[in-house]
Amino acid sequence: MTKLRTIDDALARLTDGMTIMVGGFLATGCPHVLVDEIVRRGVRDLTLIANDTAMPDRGYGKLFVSGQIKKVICSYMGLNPTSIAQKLDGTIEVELVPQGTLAERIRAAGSGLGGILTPTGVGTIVEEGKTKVEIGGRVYLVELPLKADMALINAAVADHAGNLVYRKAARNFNPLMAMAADYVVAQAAQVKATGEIDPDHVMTPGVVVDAVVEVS
Amino acid sequence: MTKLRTIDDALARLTDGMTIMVGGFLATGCPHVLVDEIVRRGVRDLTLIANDTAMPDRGYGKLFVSGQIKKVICSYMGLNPTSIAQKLDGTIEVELVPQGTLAERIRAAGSGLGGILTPTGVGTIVEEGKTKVEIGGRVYLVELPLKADMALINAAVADHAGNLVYRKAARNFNPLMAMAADYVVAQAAQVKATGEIDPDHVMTPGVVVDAVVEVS
Amino acid sequence: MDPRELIVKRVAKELKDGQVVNLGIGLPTQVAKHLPEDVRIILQSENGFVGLGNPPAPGAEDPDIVNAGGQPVTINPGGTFFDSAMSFAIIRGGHVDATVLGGLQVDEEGNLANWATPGKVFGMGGAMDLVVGAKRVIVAMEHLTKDGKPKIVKRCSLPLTATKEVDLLVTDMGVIEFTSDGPVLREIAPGLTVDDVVAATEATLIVPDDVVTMSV
Amino acid sequence: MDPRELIVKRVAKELKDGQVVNLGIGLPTQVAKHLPEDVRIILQSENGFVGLGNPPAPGAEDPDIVNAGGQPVTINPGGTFFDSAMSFAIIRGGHVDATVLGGLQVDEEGNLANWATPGKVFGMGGAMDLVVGAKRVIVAMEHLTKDGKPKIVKRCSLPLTATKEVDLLVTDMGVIEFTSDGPVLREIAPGLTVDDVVAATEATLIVPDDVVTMSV
Repeated sequence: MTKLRTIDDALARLTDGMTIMVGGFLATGCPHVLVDEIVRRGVRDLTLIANDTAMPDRGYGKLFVSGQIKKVICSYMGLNPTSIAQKLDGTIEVELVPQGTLAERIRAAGSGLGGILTPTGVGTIVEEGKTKVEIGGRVYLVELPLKADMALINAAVADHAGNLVYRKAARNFNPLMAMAADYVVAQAAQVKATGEIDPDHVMTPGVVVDAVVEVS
Repeated sequence: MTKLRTIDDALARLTDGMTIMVGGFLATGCPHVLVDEIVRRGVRDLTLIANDTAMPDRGYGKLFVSGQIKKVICSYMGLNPTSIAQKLDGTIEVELVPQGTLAERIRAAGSGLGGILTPTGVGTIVEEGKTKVEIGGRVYLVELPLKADMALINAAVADHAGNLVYRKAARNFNPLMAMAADYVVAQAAQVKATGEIDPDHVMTPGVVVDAVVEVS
Repeated sequence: MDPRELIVKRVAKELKDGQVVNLGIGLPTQVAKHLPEDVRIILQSENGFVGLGNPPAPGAEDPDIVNAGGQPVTINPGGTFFDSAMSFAIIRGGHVDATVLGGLQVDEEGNLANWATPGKVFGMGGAMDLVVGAKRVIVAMEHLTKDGKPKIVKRCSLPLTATKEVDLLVTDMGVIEFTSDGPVLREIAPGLTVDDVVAATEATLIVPDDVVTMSV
Repeated sequence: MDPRELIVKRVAKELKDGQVVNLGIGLPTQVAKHLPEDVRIILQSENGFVGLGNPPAPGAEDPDIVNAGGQPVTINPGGTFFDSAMSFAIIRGGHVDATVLGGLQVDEEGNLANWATPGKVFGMGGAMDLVVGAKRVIVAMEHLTKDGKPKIVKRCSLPLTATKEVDLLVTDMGVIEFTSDGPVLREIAPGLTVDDVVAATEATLIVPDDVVTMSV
């Protein structure tokens, strides 16, 4: 049994209106080939969960230029003028989340937690509309899980069982997102036979991955 | 600068009444040499945070036989009759925590979270005395962080910068505990020069580790 | 057929090819030996890996590869190791398709008690997380206690593991499915009548017209 | 001396050998170049590693080794990569000794605003987590805005990054320490008088008798 799929197969489930998570940090570690295919397919009204909006010509940043995003949940959009313009003119809805909170909210969804308590954002606009709890004299915000219909992951190495290994700073949000979506597609530059990756070196267990796409 | 220490140096801070975390799962992945040294030193009234109480003659299980434990926070004590007898006769205080909740509470402490919301334990004796919150129609318990004065960690490989690599199922609670204590001591079977471990293979960043003890 | 063998063989038929399964210590562990030839499951072990394999040949044990009961096992190709937080993220996060656990009592509401008897409260280990987190909870237990008392009761009197989470109960007398209407008797053991099973059950069972004989 | 160089050199004196430090994008990044010879710090980069090194030689860039601003960097021996949850566990969990960040406004209470101006709310990135989580928060900014208005105010009017977390403020006019009594003027820039600094500051500064001249 292999999880290796063609890109067409792997993205066949993607439809208008879905919530997608895409790994990367200013597009480093972004699954570029999968994103380009989303642009080609032209699905619309996507909600994007990503660390940032990247740059207009790089990775998931292209999805703003192509007009496929309805809403973005991210920590930063300062390097993508298109995303900023779309926020200002109301084309897209934006939820800004502190980066560490974004990581924990995604992790919470993947881990079956109902949420986490964080001191980040207390006393700022981030706390608006959120439950606050005081524990031991310190105030925390209750931050809720973020999950997606589909996660698009960038791995350096995969095996046929879906096990993933990331490379250097391209790891970032990828392992968290791979746990937090109903359907998980990973692009990998190298696909090995099952058993060829040292079980101690696997960073995302294959059991959470649905499809692997080999990219050159 | 090296974090390599003699075992005497590394454990010099250990005093009566401290709260210690010890890695391991039924003593697999337990830092046996460090625990034996604790027995030799005879410090008393320790609060032990560990997955279980192991067996009377193995790892942190020995600390019950030696009478050094005042309180244990763990998920299971069924294989250590000494710990059970001490619970029943009131010699030790016991806080039983579901294993997944134990992992998350330790992780929360190491991650600066004020706690986590988990569905585990709702409707059981685990919920006694805890805050419950309902989110989206599901009830969760607020579980609070667990931190320690000292964490005792078992690594397979370390470097002089304190970076740690664990081996197979000996990983378990070790990486979590290494983040959650004021002072972190790791025993390692092999200590490499700084830079000799692939930065992608490090499982605990050396920046959280205070002392490495080489054991044979 | 030995009553316990009947249980184990019947449970084995519930598992589907490719599923991620966690088998509890004891009787449930035996299920792995009785899978149909064309069914390969991926075993999750809460001490920190997926891909649990058969016990090693004598002399080939690796002390760092043990199951959650501490017994030496192996890891299959494609298996991976991880820490306890990831292990329970997989469990609590819904990434385990099914768990098979033993039981002391199951009641009409699908509540399960399987970790403590009066005066013997020595730890739930990972059971509470497994029952809450696994997509499907299968309880494998004998229908009556050793002294002939019902274990399927109106209301559990023993400390609960979780509430309303049991999906299927397989005993040596029958198979009971928990539905929103209550427990439904689906199958009875060879040689027994429906009345035999109802008489041995304190909980009120829903008995449809099409109860069949358990086949293994 | 160029005002920005003065700031950077003065901040550099605050960092101690062996500390784990996160430097914000822009001015703070320059601090690394001005450390005393005997001080080596370990740089944390919120996109997922510790041990951030110098920019690579032209042509030697690795697209997977970039800083939080997306610029190519290197990793020093002993550095390690990790995912975004671990990155912010290190930050929020108090494992970063100091962070140096730019500022738009700092007020009497030690509140910081550094991520948004009216109509330009494009994301806080990791700043909120860093300010809440780092053991010591050092703000490096010019004393006045480009059009000569005070940036050290009674009460921040811009969206806050965090409340009451600033420990030290280094500007081109002086050094201000935030104490439980309020902001204390500790040092003034060469060629200025205390009155010059007080006049350029909207917040009420505590001025002790022993204000000294900044030396870099």
